[in-house]
Amino acid sequence: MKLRNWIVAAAAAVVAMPLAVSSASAYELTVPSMDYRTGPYAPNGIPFANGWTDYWTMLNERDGGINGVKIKVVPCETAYNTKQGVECYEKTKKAGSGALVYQPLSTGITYQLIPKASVDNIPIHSMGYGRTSAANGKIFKWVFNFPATYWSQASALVKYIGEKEGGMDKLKGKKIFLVYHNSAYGKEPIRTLQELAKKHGFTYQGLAVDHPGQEQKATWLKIRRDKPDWILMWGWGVMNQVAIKEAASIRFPMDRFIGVWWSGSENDVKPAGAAAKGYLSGAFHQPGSNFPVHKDIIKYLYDAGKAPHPDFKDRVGEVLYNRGLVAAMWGSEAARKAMEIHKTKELTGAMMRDGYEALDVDEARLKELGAEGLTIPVKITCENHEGPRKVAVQQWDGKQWKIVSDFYDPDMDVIQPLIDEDSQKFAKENNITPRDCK
Amino acid sequence: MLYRESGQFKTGYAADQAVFPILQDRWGMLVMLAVAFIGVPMIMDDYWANAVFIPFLVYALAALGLNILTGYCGQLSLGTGGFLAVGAYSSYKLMTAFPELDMILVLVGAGASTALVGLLFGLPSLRIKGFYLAVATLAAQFFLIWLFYKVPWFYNYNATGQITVPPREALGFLVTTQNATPIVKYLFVLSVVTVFAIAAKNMVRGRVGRMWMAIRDRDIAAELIGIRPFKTKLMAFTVSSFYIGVAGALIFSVWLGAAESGETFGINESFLVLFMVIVGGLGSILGSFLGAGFIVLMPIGLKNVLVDWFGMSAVFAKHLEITTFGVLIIFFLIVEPHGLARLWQIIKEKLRLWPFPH
Amino acid sequence: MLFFMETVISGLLAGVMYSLVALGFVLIFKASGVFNFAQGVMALFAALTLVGLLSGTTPFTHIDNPAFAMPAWVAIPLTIVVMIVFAILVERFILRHLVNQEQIILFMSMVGLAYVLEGAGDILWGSDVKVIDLGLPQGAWDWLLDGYGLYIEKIELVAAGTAVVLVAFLAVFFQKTRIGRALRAVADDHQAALSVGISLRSIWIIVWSVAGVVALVTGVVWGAKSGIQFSLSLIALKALPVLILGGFESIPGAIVGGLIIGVGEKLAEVYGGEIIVAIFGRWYEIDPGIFSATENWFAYVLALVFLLFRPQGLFGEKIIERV
Amino acid sequence: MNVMTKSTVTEDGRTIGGVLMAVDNITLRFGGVTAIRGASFDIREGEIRAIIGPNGAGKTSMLNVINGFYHPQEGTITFKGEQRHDMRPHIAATQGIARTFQNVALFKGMSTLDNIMSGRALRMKRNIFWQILYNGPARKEELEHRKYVETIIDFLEIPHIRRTPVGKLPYGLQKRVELGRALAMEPDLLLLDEPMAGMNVEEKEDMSRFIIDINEEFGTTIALIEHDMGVVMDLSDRVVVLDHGDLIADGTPDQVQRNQGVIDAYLGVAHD
Repeated sequence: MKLRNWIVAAAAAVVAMPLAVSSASAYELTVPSMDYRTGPYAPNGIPFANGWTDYWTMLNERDGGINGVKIKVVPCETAYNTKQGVECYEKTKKAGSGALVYQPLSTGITYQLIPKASVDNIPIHSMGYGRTSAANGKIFKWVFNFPATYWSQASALVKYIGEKEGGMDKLKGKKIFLVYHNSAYGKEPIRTLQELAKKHGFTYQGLAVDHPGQEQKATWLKIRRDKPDWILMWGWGVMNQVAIKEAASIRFPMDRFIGVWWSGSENDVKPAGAAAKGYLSGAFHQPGSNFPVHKDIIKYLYDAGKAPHPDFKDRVGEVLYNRGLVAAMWGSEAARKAMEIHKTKELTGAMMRDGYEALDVDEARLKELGAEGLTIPVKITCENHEGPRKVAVQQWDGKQWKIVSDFYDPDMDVIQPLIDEDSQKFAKENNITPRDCK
Repeated sequence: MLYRESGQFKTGYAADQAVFPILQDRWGMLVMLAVAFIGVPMIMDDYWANAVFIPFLVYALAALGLNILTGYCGQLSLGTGGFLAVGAYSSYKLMTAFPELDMILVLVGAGASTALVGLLFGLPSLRIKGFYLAVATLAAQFFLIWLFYKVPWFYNYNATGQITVPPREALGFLVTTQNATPIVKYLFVLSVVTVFAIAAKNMVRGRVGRMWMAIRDRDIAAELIGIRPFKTKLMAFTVSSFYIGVAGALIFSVWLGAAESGETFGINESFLVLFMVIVGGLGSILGSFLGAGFIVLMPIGLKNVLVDWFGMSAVFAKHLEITTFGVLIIFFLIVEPHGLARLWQIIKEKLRLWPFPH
Repeated sequence: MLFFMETVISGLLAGVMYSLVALGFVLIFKASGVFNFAQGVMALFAALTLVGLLSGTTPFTHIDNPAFAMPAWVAIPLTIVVMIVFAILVERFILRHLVNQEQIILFMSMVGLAYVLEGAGDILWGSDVKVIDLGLPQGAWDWLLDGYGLYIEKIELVAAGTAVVLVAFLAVFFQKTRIGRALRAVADDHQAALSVGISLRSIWIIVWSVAGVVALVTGVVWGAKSGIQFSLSLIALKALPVLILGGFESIPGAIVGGLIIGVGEKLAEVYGGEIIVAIFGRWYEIDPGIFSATENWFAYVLALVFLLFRPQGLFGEKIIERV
Repeated sequence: MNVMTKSTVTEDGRTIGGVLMAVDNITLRFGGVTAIRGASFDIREGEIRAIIGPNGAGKTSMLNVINGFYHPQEGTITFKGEQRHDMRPHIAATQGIARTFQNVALFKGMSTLDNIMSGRALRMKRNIFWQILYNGPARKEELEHRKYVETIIDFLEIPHIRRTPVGKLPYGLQKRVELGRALAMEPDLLLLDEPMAGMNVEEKEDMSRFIIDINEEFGTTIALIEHDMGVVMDLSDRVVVLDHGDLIADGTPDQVQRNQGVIDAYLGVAHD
């Protein structure tokens, strides 16, 4: 019996560790980092996680934190797996002085956390992903998905197409195909595109690609046969790389092939090499590392030997890195706002939420942050958790990504009813009474 | 000296047929149950419930199901993930179609639907055996996952195919969504699993269990003593799928609260549950629990040790964890191919003699 | 019609790619009765190693150092050496201890091995997408496309050519060399092979090494399509239906099975939706897109249906059960 | 039961009844190989019938045909007056044909008790829902059958290995357990395929005793294949001799022993 008791005790101790660790002393702003540096989507998870972590860490090194309060980044590996995501959430939510915000970077995990967050009072920022109808702040009090949802993005991309075709009325009779990852994420734009197809008279067809998307020959044969005028892509991971190569192989014109902003990173175009030149994708921020904020990151982290992942130095400024960085920047601004509102330096998740809801990062503030022109100004309100709703298109010129269009506003006539419908359905299923935002 | 059966005499076959013929075992089991039902709830919080106990219990249930099919009836299946998904989606359909339905009935319904699907995918076992059957069950895995993405009826025509659990009660206690207290959730799952474990034990120690094992050990000899292989195999598929369906429903409704077919119930789940069954011990009820405990808790334990004790970076720890997981699996297979349950038995044999060497 | 041909041809060529993976499985199953689920991860690992050597990556740090970059003629043999070392380790630490175990145990140990390799690959070489540059041709075959409107990808032709060479090499190896004959003896009867003095252990090492080379080829060819990354390991799942169709022990079966699966799933994906609409369209309004993303399961269902009629597989012998 | 022949009484006082099973003109082929060629014989109720012949004579194939595992190309089998072309194994079992195997075919993952209990599968009626409840009818049924199985265990003198997994038992005991499993079916016709193969003299004596006792106490009809001529001659009432698929003799042990064809068939063939 003794041996067994020892084993049980040891196992319990091991599993109980996070509880023991969580009793830290001094207050720190605690920011979990839901990384995925393993598994099929690791190539995309790594740069984002590094951007997110580097920015927070840089604030510590350069400014000593936010308003003098140190930041503690708690990484947790999810492997893009919902179950490990839940474990991570439960493990980190009480870490340090209590998690302030979650950035799950996975539609699946976001859906898991939405109901949990409202009970645990921790805001979720699913930045440009996750549940689209969470844009309705009246019902989704704890979830933010600024700067734009998938539906807005789909609409903006169709606007870009319309512009290239010479006006929205020219879309009539055109064929627009959607190649999508066969998952909740990939299916997000379908409803919007169907509605837009009705409105503008273009033909829409969706072609699903199953996880992981290593083999999609048949899909591209169909495209070769049906000769769509434009292709949109909601892809992720290896699916992007293969799709871009296949598109190049069937000689589909790359400048008529637009990916969602998760299908537009260096990883996605690199394997296709020169053939990917001209490929487009959505964007809400600039790529590149010439912004003052990047210089600070290089100076205070990489050159000072304080970087959590020193091998990443050459890749600072990649699209997904910048995305993580921007997310962290908005997060830190929300924290500042929260401190302002609640006049305390020891924030809780609930205070942080108020900070997010009052977030207002305009051009001037961006300049102060060393990120002028890096991204769009953001202003969140109680009703609108989607913020600016602006999407631009960026293009791969063979060496780097460049934004090549204006920022488009989505067609809210089409999208708003969809958001209302979906969010109200959620409210009804879950007995939520919409907030009064006045 | 404590664990000794001498002096305990059985006075009839009834006593001899009991699950725990030895007194100490009976007491041990009672203590375990007391700890599980009374002791554990005392420390219960969200982390323990959602990261440790509920996953352990639901996977134990799924492992029980697979053990019935693979361990007892000898039919290797890699379709577990698909069947879990059937359980999850049918429970979702039941919950939304009949909002008043008690969760217990929802679980039964989900189990029954999965049992039907399992029966259907068990049909090829008539002609296909061994590894060929295992690969054939992958057809179920991939097809079912695809189906739940492609047919919008399954997710009530929402935009994405993500299903989210509505608040539902079992016998008047709220058991789903984050608003349910972890203690209630835990006790609910624990009760379900306990009932199913007892049912499984009853099945496998009686006529049905002997029929399954007969098919597993020598299907031809079994047929010649009047056991119809096809019917028996289908029964195993059905019962096993029922268990797995209930586990799937619990994963979705109580544990995760939201699910997406490929994401939550992918091929990886099939392998994990099979690992649990094999590491725990094929053809052992106890083994299903030991295996689930090992496979669920080991990664969490490793993670905590590597990251929190040794201060490794989360990534490196994760990679090391994957490697270590693989190494441990191989190690266990080499050291004791019959699983943890057999190890436990050996320990018991030793204890019986302890402190005398012979 | 041209398009139909195109579909069939790409199906055949994709099938060759599946056969490549299946080949590795068959080799090992024939010689050791082990269902080597790790073959896919071996392909990933071999390709990662090759890329690492080609670009001079220092293991563990993931930093590229062009000074250590090796030319292909050094890197490829070196990678093969790594795979041979791997084979020795597998024999020493796994197979040796699992002789005479049940197949399911062997199978699960291979899944365990897959985890080990996956983690080790990540630790050694990092988990980013890597581009392999061995000068394999990319894109469509221009003169066919321009001249006849027929679209065939060069890389797939290369893959097909590679497969032919590989199979020819294996055939010669099995038929003409002493080791090859020993291997066949082992496949037929372990006891008999042992009694004529063939060391099972060295046979295993050789077979695993050969499978390692096959994995390297597979990894490079597949990796040329998608970049080398974790997802490469999942191609193992593509090989399984090929295996049940072709039989676990038959090299011709792996090839023919691959071709059937390749053509079958391409035709299903391309025409399936239309066929469904044609049949049920009269009664229901059906989106032809409903039948897309079928490639994951269709091959399995195809193999399953096939098995129901021929449980012994394509080239297997009819099984007579004895009491 | 259709009794076609008048009952007779043997020297040792047993009653041999009418024909229980008639095998008529059975031919069995595997591809080009003919395993049995037009064999006809009968088995009468209460007798011990031996099937002998050199290796490869088609003896085991014959048993396989009788209990429905192989399906003959030609010929019919009449069992309990019912004529049919071939059988399905589980139907043969339902009708009361039990069997042991040349190379023991026990359920090696189960204990002795469970192996023998599994022989009762056909006679246990409580369905799976009762099984799940266990307490109540299922348990009552289980105990009833347990009682019967215990009598078999006592009869075969194996109570000490009741709980032992059969895989761990020595060969001789395994054979005995297998006999027990067949007995648990309370068969009308018991087929024994080389019940004494690989046994030492002592074990053979035990086994012979069991066979005789089964025949006498339970009145079970027995058909057995055996190589040990001494045993065959001692035990059996009538003997069928097969050689290369042909039935070359059928009669009492004495008649068969004197048959020239049989002597020829065995000449030069190594007895094992």
